[in-house]
Amino acid sequence: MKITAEEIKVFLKNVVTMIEAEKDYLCELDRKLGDGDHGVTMSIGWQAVNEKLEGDLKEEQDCGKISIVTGRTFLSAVGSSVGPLYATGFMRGAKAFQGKSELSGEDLKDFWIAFIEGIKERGKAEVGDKTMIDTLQPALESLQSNFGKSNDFLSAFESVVQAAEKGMESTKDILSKRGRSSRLGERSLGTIDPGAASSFMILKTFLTTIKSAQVA
Amino acid sequence: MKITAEEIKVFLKNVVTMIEAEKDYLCELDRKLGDGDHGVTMSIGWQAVNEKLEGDLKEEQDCGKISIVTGRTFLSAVGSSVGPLYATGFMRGAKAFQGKSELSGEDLKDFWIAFIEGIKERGKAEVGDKTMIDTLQPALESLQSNFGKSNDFLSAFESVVQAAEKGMESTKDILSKRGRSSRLGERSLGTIDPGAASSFMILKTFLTTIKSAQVA
Amino acid sequence: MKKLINNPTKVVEEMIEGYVKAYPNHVRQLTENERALVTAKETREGKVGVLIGGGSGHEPAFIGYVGDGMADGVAVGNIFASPPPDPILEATKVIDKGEGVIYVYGNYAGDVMNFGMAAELADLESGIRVGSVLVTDDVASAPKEEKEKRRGIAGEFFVTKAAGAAADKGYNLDDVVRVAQKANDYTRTMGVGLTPCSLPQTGKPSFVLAENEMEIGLGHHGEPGIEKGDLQPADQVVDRLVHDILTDMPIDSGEKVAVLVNGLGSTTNMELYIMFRRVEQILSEKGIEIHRSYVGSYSTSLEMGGASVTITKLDEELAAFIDHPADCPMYVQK
Amino acid sequence: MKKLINNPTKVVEEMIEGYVKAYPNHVRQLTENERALVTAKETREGKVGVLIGGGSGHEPAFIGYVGDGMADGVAVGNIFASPPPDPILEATKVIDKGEGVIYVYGNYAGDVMNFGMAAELADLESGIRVGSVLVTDDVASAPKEEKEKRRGIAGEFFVTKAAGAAADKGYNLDDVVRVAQKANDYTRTMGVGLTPCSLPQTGKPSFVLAENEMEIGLGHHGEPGIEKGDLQPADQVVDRLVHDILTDMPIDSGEKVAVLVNGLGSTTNMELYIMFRRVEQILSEKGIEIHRSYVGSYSTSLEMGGASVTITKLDEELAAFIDHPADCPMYVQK
Ligand SMILES: Nc1ncnc2c1ncn2[C@@H]1O[C@H](COP(=O)(O)OP(=O)(O)O)[C@@H](O)[C@H]1O
Ligand SMILES: Nc1ncnc2c1ncn2[C@@H]1O[C@H](COP(=O)(O)OP(=O)(O)O)[C@@H](O)[C@H]1O
Ligand SMILES: [Mg+2]
Ligand SMILES: [Mg+2]
Ligand SMILES: [Mg+2]
Ligand SMILES: [Mg+2]
Repeated sequence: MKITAEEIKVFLKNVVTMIEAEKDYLCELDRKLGDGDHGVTMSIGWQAVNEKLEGDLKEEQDCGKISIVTGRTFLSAVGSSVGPLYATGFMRGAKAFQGKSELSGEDLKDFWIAFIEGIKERGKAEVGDKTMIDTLQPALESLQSNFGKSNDFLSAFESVVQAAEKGMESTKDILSKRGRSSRLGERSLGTIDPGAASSFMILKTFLTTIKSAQVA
Repeated sequence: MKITAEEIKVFLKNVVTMIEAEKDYLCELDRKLGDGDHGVTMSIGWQAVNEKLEGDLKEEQDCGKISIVTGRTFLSAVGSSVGPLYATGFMRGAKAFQGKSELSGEDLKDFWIAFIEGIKERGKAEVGDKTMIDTLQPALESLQSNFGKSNDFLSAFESVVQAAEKGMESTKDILSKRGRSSRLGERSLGTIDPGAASSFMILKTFLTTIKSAQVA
Repeated sequence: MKKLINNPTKVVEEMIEGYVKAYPNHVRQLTENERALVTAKETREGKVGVLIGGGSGHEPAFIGYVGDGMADGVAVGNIFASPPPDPILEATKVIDKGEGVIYVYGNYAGDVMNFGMAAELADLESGIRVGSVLVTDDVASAPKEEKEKRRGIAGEFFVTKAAGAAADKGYNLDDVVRVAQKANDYTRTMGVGLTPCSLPQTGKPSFVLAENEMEIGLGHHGEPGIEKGDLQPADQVVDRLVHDILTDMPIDSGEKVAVLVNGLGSTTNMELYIMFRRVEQILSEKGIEIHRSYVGSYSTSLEMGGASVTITKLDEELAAFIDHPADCPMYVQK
Repeated sequence: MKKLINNPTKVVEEMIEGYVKAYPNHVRQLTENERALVTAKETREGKVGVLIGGGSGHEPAFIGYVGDGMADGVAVGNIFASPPPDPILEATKVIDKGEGVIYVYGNYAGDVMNFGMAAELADLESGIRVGSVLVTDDVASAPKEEKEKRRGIAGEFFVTKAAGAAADKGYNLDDVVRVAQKANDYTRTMGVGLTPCSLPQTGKPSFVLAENEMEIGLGHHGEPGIEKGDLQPADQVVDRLVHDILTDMPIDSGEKVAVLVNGLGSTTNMELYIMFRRVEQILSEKGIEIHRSYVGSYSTSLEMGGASVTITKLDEELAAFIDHPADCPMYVQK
């Protein structure tokens, strides 16, 4: 499989659209667990990315640059917890894309592994802390084992998204420990962690984007 | 007719009880026109008078002293607009009672005339300003003309209360001009002025008190 | 409405108790009357005393403005009710240093009568000269031809500041009165209300506005205003408020002003700064120079939502007094 | 909830614009980054820079505390969101006078990451030494054994004050960090929430409490607390808050403390004074000496209803720093 720079930009555009649609839901989750702003934060960040996509990045064909600019732009626009996390993801992932205008399955695998490892390093959260790591760590493990077996990125990523979804769902049963939602009580039980949800949605958007790129 | 110092104290006690019962209604009127505290203010003032009635005034037989203490106590407890107004009423009225433990119809008439004149002087409001003067001025005029004719205080005071009630009702149709409710708009139309209501209630309580004193 | 209080009938007593305990180096409660507070430090002989006061529920006004460069004493009424003459009189006696006392208070029927009675008594009983300046800054509360009937609201801060600074500089009573009167004559305020407050004793909202409504000219105690309408963007609201002020008191390009954007209680500083931003745009467009700005909750109406804009025209004398330092528990200026 | 704003996505920009226009003699916005403010007056060579910051919506924190004796710069995030590294870094570069910069901020995942990245960049790009003190005063946010996980709330005022005073007195970076860390170690806060706030962009209440409910330990951004229950009288609420503080950090009779009773936004000064009254009663009964008191809305959560009590233990060094004068737009102390 081959993914072009334009398709990466379509992916980012799709995230922009998806986040606008899910903004209220993400805020709702964060109101239950934290300070209620996760949807707002994601929206501000992705709108800023959108401006870049329509501006500086319009002609850009270097996938590495696209990913770096996405990370930097997101971070400068939002700060917050997810700013450094997602920004680190895109900036670390960029190494796998550097200088490339077309990406192989291997590149994509390397990108997502670096993306997730970067977030883990930045946030130092562990599985069970009720954060996006509960979505991303199973995704990482699934990617490593499935891509290794098949070398078929698309089918491997189908499993990744399934694992991510299971991980996201698992946060319902965990007490909050990190971020502005970290606290003592048990009231966090029953609600999905907002970052676990948004990171799942990003992975899922990537899957649907490359699927329709394949079809086209 | 003869009214004793004890009966004056019963009157004051009856005002205390009446105000507690009408407190919410008086606040409600003041919320529509002013700052919503008229019932609270009256209650604070009359509760303070009540303490005196159960304390310093318990054995007091000088109706003048009773009236002065009532006025001073009310004023010290509340301030507000009605503090100086009602206090001046009781303190000016006291002159008609000075040194007396039993009061004639003449004394009562002099008391109420001085009471109302005192309030007029203190507040400098005029009929039509949408204040208690709209209740008190017709009461004053009725008292002067009816007591003059009949020399029967009780029947004269029946007319006084009727005139007061009509005066009170008339405030519904007037725009606010004085006090914390003074303003431009027309929203004050349709609501009785709280001070016009409380002053009517005091006059009415006086009537029912002397009536039952007559019967007893 | 939920309140962190103990007993609705004791809120003023307990508030004063807490306040005095919090700032023992600044204020002192008089033994003669617990509703009278004066500066902890004795003021100097010959200084004109500055006395302020009014109903409670406007904190930091009025108790917060006792201190160097501002008031020497304050008389504290029940919520939204003028204090009676007693605490006014007792505070007057303590802060008089032989040169008389100025009363600065808002033009409300109750305050006029109670402060008026106290002034008479101060003269009769103790031979203390009292001058009075009634604050009438609320443009919405009466038309221009009846300016003397207007209510006093947030602008009282500037009138108190002018009086306090003049007294601190050693002006005599007539001059302190003249300065305070000038400050009042040069001051206009227009406000907007969004959400009601409730008296602790009734718990009932002081007025009702729909979820998208605002009311222009709403009084500082919830008195009805001059116009209800849909909530507008902050800039439009400010445009309206400033327009009404400048129509009532035209200010020429090149003139200096002090500005106060005041929150009524539950309006955030964020909103007040956003409002100030617009005030500044309008004034600088007109070439009016903002000499000093105050943004915050300087005079509240319990937890009411809303804000007001106050503009005071400054001549050289007033400008110096606005810049005069002050050291009060709730307001310090270097 | 009704707000006096123009555009929900522009509130922070417009707030900063208004704020800087209101206090041009105090603060200056950096051209390098509009979310970075520094003191208008250049600070002196060799002075350790003090940088604060965090999400917006807590005004007067944090922008209000830039000035003499407090912070030299502030980085301003979106509402309830840490600022990104850029404004932190730009402010750091401007306030560094060769002796390094201390970052004082609340212990939230976002702030830790963003300030952490900025500190790294300051070192890498400009060779500026950065020390960091994370404020962890909120007793309710984690058990004692995990104190380092606690959130920072109103007590940050005292930590900033200690750092600001130490830097002003010429302490070097290590000592400023030591003093600020000690202030944090000696500071505890417990809060109670009554009514929610809402983000301008969502308009939705941050939490839901019934008309007679309160929540102990509710976070400064509406994060769930540790206990919901019927609203209690103020004295009982304060008893609970102070009890939890003193259990967590025992204070001996004869020791000195500073106290802050902080309102979260729509809670009136009247209620705060009533609460302070009880704090004072409890402490003086235990023989604990209140060295200085602060009562007011020092760190808010938009228009949230509720309050917190902060107690900082003072040794001689900290007591002197609490008494140190300050001159910021929203906080002046003589
Ligand atoms: N240390 C961390 N590691 C990984 N994810 C984290 C960490 N801290 C917070 N998060 C994620 O960030 C999300 C919250 O993001 P957001 O609401 O935008 O920021 P904030 O918490 O600053 O308000 C959480 O739901 C969680 O998934
Ligand atoms: N100058 C005045 N003369 C006569 N009555 C007045 C005057 N000013 C106010 N009042 C009366 O006082 C009433 C309001 O009393 P209250 O609510 O207790 O005081 P406040 O207006 O200070 O809140 C008004 O309804 C009006 O009848
Ligand atoms: Mg959040
Ligand atoms: Mg009233
Ligand atoms: Mg009143
Ligand atoms: Mg946040």
